[in-house]
Amino acid sequence: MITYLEAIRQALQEEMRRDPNVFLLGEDIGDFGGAFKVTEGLIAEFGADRVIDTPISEAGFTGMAVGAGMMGMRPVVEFQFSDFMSCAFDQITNFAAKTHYRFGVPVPVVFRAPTGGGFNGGPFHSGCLESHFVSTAGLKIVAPATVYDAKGLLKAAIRDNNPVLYLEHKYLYRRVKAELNGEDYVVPIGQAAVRTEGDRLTILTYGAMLHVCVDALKQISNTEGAVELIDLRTLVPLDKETILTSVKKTGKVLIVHEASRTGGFAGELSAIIADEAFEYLDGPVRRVTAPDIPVPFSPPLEDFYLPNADDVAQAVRELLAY
Amino acid sequence: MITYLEAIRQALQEEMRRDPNVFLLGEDIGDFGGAFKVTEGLIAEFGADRVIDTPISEAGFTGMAVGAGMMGMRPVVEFQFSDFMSCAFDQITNFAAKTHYRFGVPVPVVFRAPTGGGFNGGPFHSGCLESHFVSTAGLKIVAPATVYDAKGLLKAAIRDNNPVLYLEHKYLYRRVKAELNGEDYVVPIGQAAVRTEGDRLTILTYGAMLHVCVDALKQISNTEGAVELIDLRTLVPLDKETILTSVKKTGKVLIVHEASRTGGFAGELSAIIADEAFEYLDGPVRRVTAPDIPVPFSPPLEDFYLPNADDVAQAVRELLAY
Amino acid sequence: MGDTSIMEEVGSETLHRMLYYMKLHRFYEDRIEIVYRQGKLAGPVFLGRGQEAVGVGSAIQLGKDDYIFPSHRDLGAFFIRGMTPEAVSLQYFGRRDGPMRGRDGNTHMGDWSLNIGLFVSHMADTVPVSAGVALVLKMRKQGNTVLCYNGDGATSRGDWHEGLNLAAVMQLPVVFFCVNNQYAYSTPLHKQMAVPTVADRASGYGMPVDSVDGNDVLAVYVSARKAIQRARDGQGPSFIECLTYRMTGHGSHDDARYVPAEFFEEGKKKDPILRFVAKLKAGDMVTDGEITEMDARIMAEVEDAMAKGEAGALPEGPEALAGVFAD
Amino acid sequence: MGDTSIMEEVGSETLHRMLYYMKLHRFYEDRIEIVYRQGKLAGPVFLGRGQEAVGVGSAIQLGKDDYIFPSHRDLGAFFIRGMTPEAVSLQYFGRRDGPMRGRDGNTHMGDWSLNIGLFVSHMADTVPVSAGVALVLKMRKQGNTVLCYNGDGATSRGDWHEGLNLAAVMQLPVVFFCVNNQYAYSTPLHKQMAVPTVADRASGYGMPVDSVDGNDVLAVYVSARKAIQRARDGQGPSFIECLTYRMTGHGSHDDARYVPAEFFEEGKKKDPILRFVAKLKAGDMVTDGEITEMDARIMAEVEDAMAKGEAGALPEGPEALAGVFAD
Ligand SMILES: Cc1ncc(C[n+]2csc(CCOP(=O)(O)OP(=O)(O)O)c2C)c(N)n1
Ligand SMILES: Cc1ncc(C[n+]2csc(CCOP(=O)(O)OP(=O)(O)O)c2C)c(N)n1
Ligand SMILES: [Mg+2]
Ligand SMILES: [Mg+2]
Repeated sequence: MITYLEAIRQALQEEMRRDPNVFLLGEDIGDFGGAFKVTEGLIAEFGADRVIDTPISEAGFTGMAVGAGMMGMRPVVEFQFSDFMSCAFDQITNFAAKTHYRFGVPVPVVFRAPTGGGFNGGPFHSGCLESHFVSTAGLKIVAPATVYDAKGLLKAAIRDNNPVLYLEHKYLYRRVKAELNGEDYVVPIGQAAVRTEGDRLTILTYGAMLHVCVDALKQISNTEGAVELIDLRTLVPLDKETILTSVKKTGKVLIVHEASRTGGFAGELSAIIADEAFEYLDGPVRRVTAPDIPVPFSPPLEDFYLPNADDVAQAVRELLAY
Repeated sequence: MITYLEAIRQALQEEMRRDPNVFLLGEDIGDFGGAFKVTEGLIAEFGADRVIDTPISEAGFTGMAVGAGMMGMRPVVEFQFSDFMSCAFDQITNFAAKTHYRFGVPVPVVFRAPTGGGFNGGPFHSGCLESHFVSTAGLKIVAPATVYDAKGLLKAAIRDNNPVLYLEHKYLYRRVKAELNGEDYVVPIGQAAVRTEGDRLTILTYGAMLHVCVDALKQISNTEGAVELIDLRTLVPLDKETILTSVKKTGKVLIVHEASRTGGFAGELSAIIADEAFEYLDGPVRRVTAPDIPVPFSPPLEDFYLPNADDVAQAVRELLAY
Repeated sequence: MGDTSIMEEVGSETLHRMLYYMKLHRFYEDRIEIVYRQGKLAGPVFLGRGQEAVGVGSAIQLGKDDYIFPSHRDLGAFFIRGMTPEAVSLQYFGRRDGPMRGRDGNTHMGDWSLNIGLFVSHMADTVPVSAGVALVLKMRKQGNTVLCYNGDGATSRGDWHEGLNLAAVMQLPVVFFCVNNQYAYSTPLHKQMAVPTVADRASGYGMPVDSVDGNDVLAVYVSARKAIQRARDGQGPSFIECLTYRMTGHGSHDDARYVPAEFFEEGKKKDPILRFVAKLKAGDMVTDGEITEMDARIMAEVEDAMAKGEAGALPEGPEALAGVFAD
Repeated sequence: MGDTSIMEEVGSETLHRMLYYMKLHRFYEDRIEIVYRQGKLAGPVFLGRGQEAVGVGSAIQLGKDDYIFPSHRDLGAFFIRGMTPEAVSLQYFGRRDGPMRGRDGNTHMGDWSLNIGLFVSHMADTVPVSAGVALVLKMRKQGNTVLCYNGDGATSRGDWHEGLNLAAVMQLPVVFFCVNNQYAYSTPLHKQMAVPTVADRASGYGMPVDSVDGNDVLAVYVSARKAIQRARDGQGPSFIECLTYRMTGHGSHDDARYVPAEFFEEGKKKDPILRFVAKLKAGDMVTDGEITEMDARIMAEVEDAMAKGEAGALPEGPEALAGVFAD
């Protein structure tokens, strides 16, 4: 059994072995192995030329990764916390994302963004920054929820010829485990996974919230086969087909994400559904999300902030009863 | 008759006269009067201490404005183009927006963001950056479409005790004109305006697209009293009441914005409507937006990119016929 | 200037206060680390152990209407400005009545009623913000100043550059300190920059730059005094690098095994508190009895603060919703 | 080193090429400005008039596998790398077959097949990106280099700081040029920084810094040669400030009335092309006949380029949709 975190490390290691163009860049990722120890041991195998410690210069090393990517390398950038991507916002949205469109030159860079709350990290270490980035044309965004996907999506991201924002959820690092037989596989970017099938309600979610949804469904009795739980896995480009097929079948939708509500990705999902599946809807499109506040530190506040299984179960019950 | 641009200048001038705490900060805003000449003449009246030219340091002068705001001043920051806010993304989202929540100290700063396309400015001078910012708790966002609102919303923004992102649309600067009798008024933040009343379709829009919608409606005959055209004016905090009241009356919604589609503000509007007005909907919630690409430079490309009256008229016709 | 003459100028009352705050800083952190290890705290702990001279030697000179923006390791400076040990404990324990009301943790705090600016995680973000505060002080011709502290690591960030430059070009009354503890998390100085000192890096902005032994509180005091005076006199910003030793991991979760043993040995030899005590004694500025008494008093204060911090009420979940916007 | 001996070293063929590219830069821009004033261009025009020596004196020395990231005023460097005047015109006219296929305008262009990096509006963004390119050159031990050009204004941005520092700490083969034309849009140097030269500002990074007369193409050549050699030899980055004069408004829409007349007079006196011609003549490196011939040839090339640019096909609207993502 390996953890989600180990799956990320495995993907890095295997891709670095497979392709000499893959290298890592970030703060404290070398001998120290990174703030979360994701890159532990990699410098021993690949050397300091391929596991590069940087100063605290998010804009700078992001720009460097873009330049290296244009040269045909496949840099994987580790942000120590996804929150610090805000310091590289310009380089990500203007240089990384727009270069292929303007210039025709691929920028195959992966941005590893340790995401999300649940460990009392407070307002600057717990963010779900995808809300700020989904509108960036040219940037792919993936968000693995399982050990299998953590590995397979990272491999796909590394092999992709575009900048990919890889949202690895810190809460899952050591909390989810699975058997991986060491095989080399990718989880294709742009494909959602139907985790449980059902015909009365579709839940759309991603990242750590998948597990919250699974817990929620356990709370609800007598709903065998009612709920179709879809793990989006990729936010951009979105697997609209899987979503719409499900919604057309069930007629009801609940969207669950950890990011705060206003301007969150649920909006985009809702808009697609309210347009393209309108005729199939049998109930309101509901959202369970964090409220519109920064992520607070103190345990009771953060517990209140984070969407939990009760919130989801409650919404599921309401929608099923609708 | 004064222009939209002059209305902005009037608001600055009147507020600077009224309140010695108001001052301006930005690139080339002093003797030069700003890239668009919005601040022309203000340095002559208020001096270089209140109309401060800065180096090219968006993060730096944004941070300075935050510090000054914490001291009880009311700085108004001019970004030369809204696109360059991306360089100050961290200071805006983390320092300006989160300080009151964490610390209880108001940060009354206005960020003037010359927004939008329509003049062949290309990918870095034509952006609608609100999509990146709507998810930022603690940041208000306003987007005037008329001369009257340009003045009244800027005054409201300056007097507001929070950071306010003021999206002034460059395309409107010299294209819309109106009589203002020099009176001192504010347009309250958080109130939408119903521009035309109707009972069969609600259009939600803001900024330059209001005028595109008006043009579109002129194209369509025999629809007197059919379309309710709502100018949101404020994106955050949103006037949900006006929106929902209208949608509940009309049962159909078209959302029009210039920003590209995925992750745009239409998503948030759609989500609210598909949840809270679901039972009243008689048709799909449609979006007319720019496509998911950077803003291209060449005239035929940009023309194609920007939503126009034909696009809107077409969508209106379809929805009315639905 | 010799230590003796400095000490005479400073005077025994201030010297005692300096010693008191350095010790309070040290003792408080020793204690909070234990509390952390007991598993009583939800979040991490960042210590300034070994770095106490920097915040204390500088902030001690401020008047009521001056401002500070401390880094995450300048607890002594918080205390000097009037934040109580109890308040800090309430903060660490995430209590409702802490300075951030549980909304933020550890040294991510401030108290504007005490003119203590708030710390944002993103390194160096306080640099331009401090410049903005200084701009207002300049506008108001108050003759006041802002002290802004950042680590060596923070100086690699763009905001540091932009902030220093803005302060210089606008001649603002602010003093920028680099608390150069020679590490940014696990990254030693030579992997952060290609110059031997942060002072070298700061020399390109057009403000006076000084580099002092940050473990010598009197050296910090003297350098800061000059810079503060310049600021008060309208002569613009200054930069002071204080070379010091982080005698701990990055946070209390970090065993710092990447730090060579010699580093800790050297830091220990240069312990700022021991050195200061030795100087005070050499100058007959303090007696053993006074020290014993001071230690006991601080111990009691710290114990009391921990107890009160722990006893404080947690906020209730829904309180989280209030106050995103100011009225 | 005296001009004569430099010219001998460089040799007449290269000297003639330098003159040719400086003139091509100048003539092209004189012409495109007219086209702009005729209302034929959709977007703005940014000129490097008076600054031709910087890009030409440096880029002329590059080999095929070296890279450049020019600023928006370094048109001569684009030409040297092989971008044709026709391609530039197609770009200005927003044509489908221009280097950016109409997706971006004016000097916001590049051509990776010619190792010309692309310009992003956000000032200084190319600084870390160039460092990234240099990192790969270093990894590949190619002995190649990157020349990265930015204005004085760009040096106030955080990305400039971060990029320079990263290049220095990683010892990357890149040469950073500051095309110091003493203005950022309307803002003169002294309102941008509190030091007299950008070289002062660049001195804090641990790389060699030089400051040259940017209107003297031989001075630029010599300084760049040294820096390029260092880069090729694995000795890391360098910084070169080239002091020059922007003999135009910020863009062709700007009448630059904020620039004092003396500035333009001085810039005129120091015109880099006239000075170079004088030197070449003094050294018997060029004849009047050769110059007349060269001018005529360039005029014809420019005319041809304008005609072809204008004649090029515009893209069709829906073409805008393709290529957001690479396959
Ligand atoms: C922009 C940014 N990137 C990364 C981090 C994570 N981080 C927190 S503290 C730290 C090291 C800071 O080093 P330094 O500035 O020297 O301060 P010190 O901790 O040594 O006092 C890092 C990398 C951060 N807070 N901000
Ligand atoms: C981050 C950013 N802010 C503002 C601008 C708008 N702008 C374009 S060019 C320019 C002046 C640039 O000055 P400098 O770097 O000296 O280059 P020059 O134009 O003088 O060659 C400004 C402010 C920009 N492009 N990028
Ligand atoms: Mg440090
Ligand atoms: Mg310039």
